[in-house]
Amino acid sequence: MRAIHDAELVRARAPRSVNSLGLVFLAPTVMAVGTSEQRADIIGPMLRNEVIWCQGFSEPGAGSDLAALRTHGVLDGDEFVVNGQKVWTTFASRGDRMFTMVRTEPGSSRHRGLSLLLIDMHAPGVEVRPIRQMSGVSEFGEVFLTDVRVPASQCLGGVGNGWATAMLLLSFERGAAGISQYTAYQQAYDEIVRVARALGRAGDPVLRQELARRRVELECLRYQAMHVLTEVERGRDLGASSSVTKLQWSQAYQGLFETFDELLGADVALLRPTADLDLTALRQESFWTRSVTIWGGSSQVQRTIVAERVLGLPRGS
Amino acid sequence: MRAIHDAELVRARAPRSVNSLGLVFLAPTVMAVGTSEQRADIIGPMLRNEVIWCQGFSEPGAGSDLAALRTHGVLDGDEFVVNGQKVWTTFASRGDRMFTMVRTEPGSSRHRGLSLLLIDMHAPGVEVRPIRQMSGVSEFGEVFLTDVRVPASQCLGGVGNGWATAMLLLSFERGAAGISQYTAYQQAYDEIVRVARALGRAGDPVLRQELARRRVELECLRYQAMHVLTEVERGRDLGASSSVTKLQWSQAYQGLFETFDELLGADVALLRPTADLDLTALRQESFWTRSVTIWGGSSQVQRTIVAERVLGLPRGS
Amino acid sequence: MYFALTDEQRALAETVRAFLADRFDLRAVRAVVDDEQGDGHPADLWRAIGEQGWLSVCVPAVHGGLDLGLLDAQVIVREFGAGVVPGPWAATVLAGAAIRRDGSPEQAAAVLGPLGAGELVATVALRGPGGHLGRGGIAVRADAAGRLDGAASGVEYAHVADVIVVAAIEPGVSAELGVSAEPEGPTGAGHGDGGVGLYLLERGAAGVRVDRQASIDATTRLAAVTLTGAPAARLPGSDAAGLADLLRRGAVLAAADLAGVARAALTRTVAYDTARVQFGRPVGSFQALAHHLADLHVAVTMAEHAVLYAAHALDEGAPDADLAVAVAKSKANQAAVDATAAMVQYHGGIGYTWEHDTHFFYKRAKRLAAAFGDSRQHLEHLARLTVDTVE
Amino acid sequence: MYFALTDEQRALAETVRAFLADRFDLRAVRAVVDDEQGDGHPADLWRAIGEQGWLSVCVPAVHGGLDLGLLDAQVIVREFGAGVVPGPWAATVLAGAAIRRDGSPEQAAAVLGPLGAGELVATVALRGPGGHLGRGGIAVRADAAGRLDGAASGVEYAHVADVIVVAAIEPGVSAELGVSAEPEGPTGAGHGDGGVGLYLLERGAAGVRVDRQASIDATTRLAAVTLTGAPAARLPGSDAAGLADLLRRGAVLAAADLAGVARAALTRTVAYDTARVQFGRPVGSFQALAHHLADLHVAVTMAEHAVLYAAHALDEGAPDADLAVAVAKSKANQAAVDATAAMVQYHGGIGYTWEHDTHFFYKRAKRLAAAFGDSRQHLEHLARLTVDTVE
Repeated sequence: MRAIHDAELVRARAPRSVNSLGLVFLAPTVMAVGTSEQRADIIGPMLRNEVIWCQGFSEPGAGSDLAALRTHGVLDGDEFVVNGQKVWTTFASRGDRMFTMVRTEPGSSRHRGLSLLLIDMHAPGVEVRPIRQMSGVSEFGEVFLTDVRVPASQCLGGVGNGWATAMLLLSFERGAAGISQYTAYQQAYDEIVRVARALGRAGDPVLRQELARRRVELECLRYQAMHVLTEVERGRDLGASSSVTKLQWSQAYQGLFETFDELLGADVALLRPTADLDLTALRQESFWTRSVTIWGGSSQVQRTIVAERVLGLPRGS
Repeated sequence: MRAIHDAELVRARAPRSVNSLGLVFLAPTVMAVGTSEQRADIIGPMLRNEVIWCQGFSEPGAGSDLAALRTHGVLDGDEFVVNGQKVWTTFASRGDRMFTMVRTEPGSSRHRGLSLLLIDMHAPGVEVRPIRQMSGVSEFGEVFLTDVRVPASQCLGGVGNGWATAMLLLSFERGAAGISQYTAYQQAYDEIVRVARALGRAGDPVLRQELARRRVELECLRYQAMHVLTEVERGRDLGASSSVTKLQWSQAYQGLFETFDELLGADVALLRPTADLDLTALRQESFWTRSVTIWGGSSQVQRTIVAERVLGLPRGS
Repeated sequence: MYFALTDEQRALAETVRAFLADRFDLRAVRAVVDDEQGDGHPADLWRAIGEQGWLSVCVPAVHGGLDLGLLDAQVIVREFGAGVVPGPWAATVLAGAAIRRDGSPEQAAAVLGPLGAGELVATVALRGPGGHLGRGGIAVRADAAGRLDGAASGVEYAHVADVIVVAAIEPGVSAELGVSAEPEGPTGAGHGDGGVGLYLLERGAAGVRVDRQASIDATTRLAAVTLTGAPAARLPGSDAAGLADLLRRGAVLAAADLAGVARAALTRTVAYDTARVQFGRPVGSFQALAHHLADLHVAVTMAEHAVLYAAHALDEGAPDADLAVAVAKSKANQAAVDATAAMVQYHGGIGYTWEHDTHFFYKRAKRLAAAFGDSRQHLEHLARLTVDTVE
Repeated sequence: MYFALTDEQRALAETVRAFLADRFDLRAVRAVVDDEQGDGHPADLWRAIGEQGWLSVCVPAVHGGLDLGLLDAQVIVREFGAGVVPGPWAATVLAGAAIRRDGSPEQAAAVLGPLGAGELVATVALRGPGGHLGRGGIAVRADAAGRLDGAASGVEYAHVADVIVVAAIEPGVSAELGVSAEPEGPTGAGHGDGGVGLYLLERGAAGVRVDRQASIDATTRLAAVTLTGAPAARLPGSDAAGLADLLRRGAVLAAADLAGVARAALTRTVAYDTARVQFGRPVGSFQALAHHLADLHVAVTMAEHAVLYAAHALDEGAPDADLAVAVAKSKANQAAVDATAAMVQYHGGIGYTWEHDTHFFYKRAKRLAAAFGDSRQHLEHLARLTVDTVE
């Protein structure tokens, strides 16, 4: 094993850019399968934050089942005419462009006949309605598409090849995102320890075991992130190891906030349990952790991927 | 709710009779569906321990899947000629008679064409081989049946009706067994607490939480046993609630011994960690708890029963 | 040997359930939750509950009550939990129980009649800011004249209560106030007699300040009470054992509410996932989900049993009542937190939105799991009752 | 940035795996296990391991060793874990590490050469009967002349060891002996310097009694050592930090063995349930089982990563080495205990028999999870390193 001296880099705060979706998922996909025009068109403005990207994969009733998408586009000249509806579109109300899956072969089913289209959110026929989360915050939105005209040049990875392109894109989401996830986790961990101390509970042996257990998962997430980066550097196919990252991160991150609730004890319901302790931000993050095991392929979907593709277990019928 | 003053009865030590299998499962089944000859023939000698009963349901390759049984009996005059093999036969080497499932309609499949036969273990063609468990103890056996002749009168609950009879019998196993299970659990709990004290660890706050958690499950098992007895008294069909008892008992009982291992700390491997502490018996019970989630319908099978029959979830394909 | 509700109790449960379905369903709950500035105390509902007699269930007959026990009270509160119903029902019943047990005949006559008729809202204030339940967490002091100084936090519906039963440290005891780092048994008999008293306080009295507190669970509103020489009347029979009794009753009612929340969360999830299709099949037919829900059914069933037994044991003064309360509360905590978390997970994306009802259940479970003793406290108390008593 | 084994290390793993498959498979393990009276130390295997050079992996080149690090040692021991291989390999390597770090040049010259060549079996005796690891659990005292009195328990292969490295409390320190109720960090730097020393003891010396101890895990034999004025030679460089270093190395080797056990348990379960049919389908196609195995794959993978990093961190003297060791041991404990329990469960009835190999894995995991610090100890140590250091 070569040295791991770059660990400091891992510990540095990951950029919380408004364009993080574009930077982390879309940019490497464009570099991998985009045309040279697309690279020129997309990467620069994204890096300069001139164009904010949002993601539109889920549809009502489809959830984690990407193959069940019903939004469709019909080629009319050199434009697709797109109709349908997306939900859980992150940053929908702030986005300039959206990468999204559309069924471009009429009558196709499941994985076939899908294309990944890049849609201008300011185009006629695009309507956005924000979705309020259980935390009270609105970060997602619904997007309604009515006869939206999308130039055929705005298809990424080839018409009808959307499934493969989406899998590539999602592997970046599930894999390389490990480092920024690690950073957010560590910041939350430290905050939670400070709360325990403020409430005089950092010395409770039972809570200390729980906090230590969460820390173990955090460190393991760091090792997994380093492992994934090593594999990327070696040019290996990440494949299902991104599902391992997603499971490790989402379950551990959610678990950390279960410990948070436990250490609050009688005060778990109060946003300000004592005069000098404001838990509003941690509480919102806590609600947010209930969603991380749902979006981007639920934990159930990830486990199926690991069972079938990594362990090679026979497929369930 | 009428009073629960009989709780003392629950706390009394349940009889650890060598014939407990017969008393708990077979006797009520015979009373429910046996002929008057069978009642006279079976109950008295069982109560006097003149005849020891053993149970032969599992077969190699069938495991929890009772419907996949292959031992078969062909009617020849007024006798069945039985051939096949049983495993996990409790008390096989000490048994005088065995209640067992046999396929009595040639060519039948799954649940159909099965009969519950009562077989004389001393009859020609019956051969027993003990199975050694991971604890080193032999409590089960394999039973090989070669042209064993069983009088047709020794069929309980009707020829071809074995599935229904077995389900009735298993409901007694899964349900009414709660009280003796509770007693065994409580005795183990107290023993384990004494070990913790002997090792100076009964004051450790973390272990105390774990022990308390196990105690919660123990008390809940007691309530469940009282609930089941009430239902029986009211003449209600226990149905799938016996699966609830089995899950609660087996998972909690196994968990108790996981706490046992934790509190032993560095000494977990030693049968005599200090001069005056002999853990041999507890250790054997601890290995035994690994089997309770497997036999009598594994936890996986019980969960499927609860999901489909109690919660009414759609059947998986 | 019987372990089941009576026919009357089952009929009562049916009545409450039907009443709520008809008069206060989830849309009504949502209206209360979304009215953030409102007091969270729907007056029509309160009047109707009073008319039904459900507030007088534990009030003695001499004061016009039904004179039933905690076993009957838990039947009602379990349905309120299943319907995530807002309002000071449990708080009022608890205050009534304290006055019934430890109040003078005059106090009982003045409060219990109106309380049972729904003409009066009451609540209990038993711990200070940041404090655990139990004596160590009390941050109010009484002087010899019955004047109260200090603070209480997380008091249910203090802002609409007419009277508040306040736990206070009494003169001559040097118990330390403030945050208690070491958990203590929330329902234990206390450390000997004396030193703690319960006081009947009118919200409108001088020296009483009530400030609403922001909480995650908008189905039940909380407030802080600050006392500066506030005049109050001691409940003459009160002592550490009285406080312990009150905490035990509170724990059983909270556990019953949790059992209702948990069962409703499970039932609604089963219904949703029986209908919802993904990957070409009903989601509920996927075995991993089905098995998890089966395990939750076992846990919720155990919580239901445990609540039943604990209420019965308190009513009967059974020797294992203290143990039974700790079992009921810790099991109900776990079952409700797990079942409501599964409810969010297995509703998929929709389960995470404000527009769907899942979060009412999830948040109510979180609040109640910490109310009247969290699992940390109840389990340590249980260890004292079981681990330390094995011979 | 790299986080992976080198090509050489991967080749070493392959070599060990092929060697074991060829020369010491599960039938050979079973023969050792079933020979209850035997010493559990297959001499042919030991000779062959010595010939391969795998005992000299951490021995300095000047004594004829390969002079590699813990990262290479964990490659080997992980394969031994995967094969549930019997023998004093880890014990011998650990004793060598102590002598290398703290021994005099003469001690090193006398022991390390033969040790690396497989001509000598060594072990370490670091805790008393019923005691935790760490200073509080030591039940041996040394006098100024280096004579040892007291007892050590659970010593791997003391009955076949030629030399034993013994931890002893030294004169002038009033540390209490015997059972330590409070867990302490098993790999912490200790409470200041001095007071603890490591001693090189010959098993054949006067005043040394070795009694075999019955253990659940017959793949690794344990013994008690009773010392009555036994003459021993102090490792001159040894102190509390030396003991802590030894405990850390022991924890990493145990964690590596556990990672091997866990991966083998998972792989064998997948293979078995891919072939086994119940209810008309391969058992492995049932989603509840498949998802559980998927979760175990995640846990085992994390344990593998953590062992890798901890070994690397100790080799490099990284600032987070102490943290990394605690992470690796507690994660490996959990992964191995869970994976081997699942192995028993998902083999069905056969998995519970003596005739099947599952119990070798289950029992080895149980023993190792408690060796060199159980999770209770490592997690509390971790809390000291993380919870207590947040600013």
